[in-house]
Amino acid sequence: MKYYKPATFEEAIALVAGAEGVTRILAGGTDVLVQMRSDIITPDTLIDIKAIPGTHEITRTEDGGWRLGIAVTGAEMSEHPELGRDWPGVVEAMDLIGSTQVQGRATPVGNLCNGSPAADSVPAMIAAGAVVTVTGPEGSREIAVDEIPVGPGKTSLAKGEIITALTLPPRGAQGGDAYLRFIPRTEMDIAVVGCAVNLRLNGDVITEARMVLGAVAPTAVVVHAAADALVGRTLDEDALSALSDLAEASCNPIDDKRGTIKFRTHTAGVLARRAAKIAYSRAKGAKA
Amino acid sequence: MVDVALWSGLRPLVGGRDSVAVEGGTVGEILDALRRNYPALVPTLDAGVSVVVDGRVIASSLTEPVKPDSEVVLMMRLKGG
Amino acid sequence: MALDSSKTTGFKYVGTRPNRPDGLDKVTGRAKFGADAYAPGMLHAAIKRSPHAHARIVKIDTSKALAMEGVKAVVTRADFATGLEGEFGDILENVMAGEKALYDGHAVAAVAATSALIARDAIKAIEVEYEILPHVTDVDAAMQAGAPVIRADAADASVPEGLHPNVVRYYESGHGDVEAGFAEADLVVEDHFLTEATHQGYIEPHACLGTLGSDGKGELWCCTQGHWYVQKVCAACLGLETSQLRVTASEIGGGFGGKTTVFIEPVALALSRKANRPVKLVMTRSEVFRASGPTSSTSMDVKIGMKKDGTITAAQGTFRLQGGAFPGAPCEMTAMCAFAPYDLKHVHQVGYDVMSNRPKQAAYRAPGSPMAAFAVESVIDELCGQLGLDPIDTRLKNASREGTRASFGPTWPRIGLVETLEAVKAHPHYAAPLKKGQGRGISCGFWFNHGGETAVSLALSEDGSAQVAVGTPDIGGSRASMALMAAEVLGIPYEDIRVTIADTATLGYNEISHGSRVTYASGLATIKAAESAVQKLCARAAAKWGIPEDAVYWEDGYAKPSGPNAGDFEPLHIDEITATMGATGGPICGHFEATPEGAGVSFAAHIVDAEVDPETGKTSVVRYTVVQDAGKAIHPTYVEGQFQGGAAQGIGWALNEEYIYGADGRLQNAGFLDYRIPVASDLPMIDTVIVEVPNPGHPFGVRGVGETSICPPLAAIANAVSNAVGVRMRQLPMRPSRVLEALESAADG
Amino acid sequence: MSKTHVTTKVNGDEVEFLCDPRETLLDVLRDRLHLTGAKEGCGTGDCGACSVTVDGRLVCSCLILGVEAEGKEIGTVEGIAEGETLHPLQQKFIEYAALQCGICTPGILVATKALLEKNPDPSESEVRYWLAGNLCRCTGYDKIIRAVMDTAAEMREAS
Repeated sequence: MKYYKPATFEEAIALVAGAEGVTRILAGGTDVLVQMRSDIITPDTLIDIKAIPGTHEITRTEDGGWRLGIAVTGAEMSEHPELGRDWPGVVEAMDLIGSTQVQGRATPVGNLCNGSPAADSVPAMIAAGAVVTVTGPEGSREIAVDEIPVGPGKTSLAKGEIITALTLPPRGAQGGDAYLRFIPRTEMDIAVVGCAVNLRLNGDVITEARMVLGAVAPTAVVVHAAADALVGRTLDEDALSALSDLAEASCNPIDDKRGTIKFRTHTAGVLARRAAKIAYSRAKGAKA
Repeated sequence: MVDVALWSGLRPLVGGRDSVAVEGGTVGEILDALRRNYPALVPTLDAGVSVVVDGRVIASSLTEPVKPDSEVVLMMRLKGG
Repeated sequence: MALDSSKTTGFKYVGTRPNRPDGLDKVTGRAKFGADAYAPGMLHAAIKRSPHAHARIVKIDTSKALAMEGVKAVVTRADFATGLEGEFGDILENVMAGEKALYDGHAVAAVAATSALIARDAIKAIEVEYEILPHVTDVDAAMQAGAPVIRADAADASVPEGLHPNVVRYYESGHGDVEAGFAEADLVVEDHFLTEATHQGYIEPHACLGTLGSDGKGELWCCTQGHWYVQKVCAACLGLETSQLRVTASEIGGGFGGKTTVFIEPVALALSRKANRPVKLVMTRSEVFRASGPTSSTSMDVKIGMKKDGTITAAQGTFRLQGGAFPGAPCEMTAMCAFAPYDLKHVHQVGYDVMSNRPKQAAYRAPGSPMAAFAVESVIDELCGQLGLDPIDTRLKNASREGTRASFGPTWPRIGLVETLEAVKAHPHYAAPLKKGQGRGISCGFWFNHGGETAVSLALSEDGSAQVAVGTPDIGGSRASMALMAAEVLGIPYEDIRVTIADTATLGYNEISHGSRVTYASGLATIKAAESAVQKLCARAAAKWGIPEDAVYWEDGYAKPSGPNAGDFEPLHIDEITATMGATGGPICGHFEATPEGAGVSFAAHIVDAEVDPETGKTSVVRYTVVQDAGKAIHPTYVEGQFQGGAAQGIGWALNEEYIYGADGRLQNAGFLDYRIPVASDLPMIDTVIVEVPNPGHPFGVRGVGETSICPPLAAIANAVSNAVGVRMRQLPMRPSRVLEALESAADG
Repeated sequence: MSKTHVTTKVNGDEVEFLCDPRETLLDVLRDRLHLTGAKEGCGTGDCGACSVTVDGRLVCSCLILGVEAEGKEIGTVEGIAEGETLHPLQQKFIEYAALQCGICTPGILVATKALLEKNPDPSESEVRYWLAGNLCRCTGYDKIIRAVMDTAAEMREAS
């Protein structure tokens, strides 16, 4: 295995484009090193992007959104004084991954590129409308987060392309997001089901709604019908029931060591209700 | 003679009796007498047994004294974690 | 002079809570565990393992591995002794497969190389041709007609005719007439219970560093619960004389029974012999799960009859234990422990030891007993519930006590179950109100405890301090307990005693640290060794004073004349005697070698409150209390630690821990990510009550404490969850999906 | 084989080593620098026994490559005590019997020291969640949590 620590994205992209065999980008390494240790993947080329300027920064964008460098860790997101006020669901989702130790290294972009259907931060980022900047030899483009994963362990990135930034949109007024996952223990497990909800209100009435489920299909599931079910009404019992039913109906899970089809489907409905309530109260001004 | 109580899995090997009487003043002598008088018990005894004498589990000591009126019970050898 | 220091009260040191002697090393990172040893010229080893659950090994081609730069030796089964039978034959077969790979993870070859990375690369270059055979991993399936035969002729003489060859041992015991007993009952409950295999989950993987020469002399460093046993097994597997192999036990990073046997040490030694260099071999976590010794999975049927007043009229149990690809599942322990807490006129218990294509089970903390308690105590809880009886009063009414007949035959000596149950009843936890969604469970638990071969040596230094060499690896603070007991006898401060775990060259044979035997047996031997030193100290004083030896007694570190008739002499302090010992007869030492046969059984009862999320089936343990008879707590803090640790492992077993096998017979969760042991945020504080009903077989009354604490939790938590959700939980682990199904069935019913 | 030269600081001391890029920081600490206080319990970031700090940030050393240590400051259990004076956490862990076998202890000490530096007054629940990635199989965590809470209280009083 060859290890490179490029000083610029241009250098990194040239390395990625020119590398033979298996290439991996190293940010936090909390997935790549586990895969190496478990003999699942041994990259021929490992490109450590953490020396590239800006990769550790969290900055406000001009329009009031947030731009995150690709080496920004979960711990840095949680510690940021303002990010969590705007996007508590995204920050919480990231914070749920692994231990305190893993938080010191793990990055949302790594979580995304690992391509796990159970990645916690991904449903939250999709619900928030996050966008990544993908850069390759031909230049850069902005892509919605939900277009990156295409299947377990697979992304839509072409050879030579890497993600160079993550952008969260401006939170705006009367918005709130939340992410919940179900695990058997209190910590340290992979999500059996995850659910992110992002709402905007006008008074008590919902004007925008996005719900995204994790670990119930090969990739995160955007429940498009959630908007139809919620927009124009308050989050009353009927709305919660409808949302819960939609969540269950959107599941296409597998039976595996972490959960059954039946359990995942049922629990997706439970989490949908619970996450929606939190997002709703946040949109109404509750502190995260 | 000392009465030696057997666990029920052994009873078919001694004609269905739940205990047998043998001569012996120590655990070792009793086990020897069992081997002599009841050859069908030999594989079990070889696999390892504990002998409970008056409520005390004797795991391996053959020199432990046994009185004629002692309560003697054969038990499979204990193992622990 | 007082040679027998037996007492159960009036202690000066015993029962206090001093700092442990190895504390500083362990908080500074200096303590040397299994993987922390290095030797000049050392090689690193790795093991090639079968990916198949059951396969004939057709051919192993090691040529590509041997050709790799840095590879110094490769071994297969051909590099080990031949003709071994019985226990050692099974261990060797498990250490390195012969004709067949018997489970996913079974070792088939090993490599030693100049670095760990090269060794890992080299095992990938070993090519193994397998002929895959049908497999079975479930206990009930393995007993059925037509199930693949793991090994023909493995059954011993205990197995009745007509059973599947995978049933390799059979145990049956009891007394009375259970059918007559059931006829007397007002209510009979019969149920079927299942538990999955769990792993001890020690955080330190197996590790060793071995050196073996062509002269047959060897040195081995390893983390083990019993290095004399390792010595014996390795010598057999490699065809050595036992005494030519010196084994040193490292600090041990948890064992819980899982380090009572041998998995990798003979491999390191075989590689070392071939390469003529020291070889270090460390298991990965995945190897630990796949190829060390988890506990048995079980399938159990229990039937108990009870009168309306709570009297148990009869009890019957059938316990089927899956023990992996070798005989040895502790079915007889399960059967014997099952009804031990109860005084039963009619009782009958049967145990089956069943082989399957899984790793060879190893002991895990009171092996076999927790599963039995799960089944039996669940049925008793059900009976109490249906008859409207108090669960503690009912257990007290039927409790085993001195003079009653044990379910496995003999008459009980002095035991502490009644005192334990009364302490539960008196505990505020038992009467505390429950919140909505919560349930309370209680359960008894029983374990035998053990004595075993033990040798201890104690030497006094000129300054009057003492060093004690014991042969039982310290797995939970036992050096502190030994020092306390030696201090008590010698009458010198705890701090003046240094306790060391000796290597196999310096003491006689010591049985493994298992069966909760260390504080009992090594403790007894330490007391006896100290008494023998005291006798010599008294003799030196007598000689100095010119009086008979029996006119001198020992008190608080001083030799004293035994009365006015003995003469008027100033008491001699220990350091006054040891200062001149070279000139008064030579070094003063004490030693003791025996197989103590006075181990005292112990009982526990646990109270647990569980809260179940009705929407997801997730269980939280919100309050937990352990009550257990310790006989005598030498170092109460470490006794509490054993109680708490056992409870925590039991919580894991009850709720989330399990071996998950795929249809292909491969273990699917060989890591701490998906083998879910409790983490800090999963648990509440664990309250403890130490009951002390002295064991007459130990000078200070010690009973073992390490194992009994894992016996009640499975049932106690199952009872709590059952009471919270209103449905009897009959299968472990009670993972959320299983509890949710129970909730749904309750709603449907 | 091509090895990489790395210069780093461990517990304040500058060290240099050559390592294969596949070696983790844990491999390097143990096998090249012979600092065996950090333990390998899993190698996959699930047990926390290898916990160290890198530039003050708590991490699993099994999830960092040795080559990534270039120019960093590493803190291990061996650097917690100052000379012969134990850190209050070390002292309390001994007094409270917050360890039985002791294999998880180095990782837990490194982790709790990092916690108290960040939050001198944690709740029991905060301590438990902070330590969720540090598995202990012997103690049931009870005495560990008590030792941490009491150390925190004492350090607050002292400061």
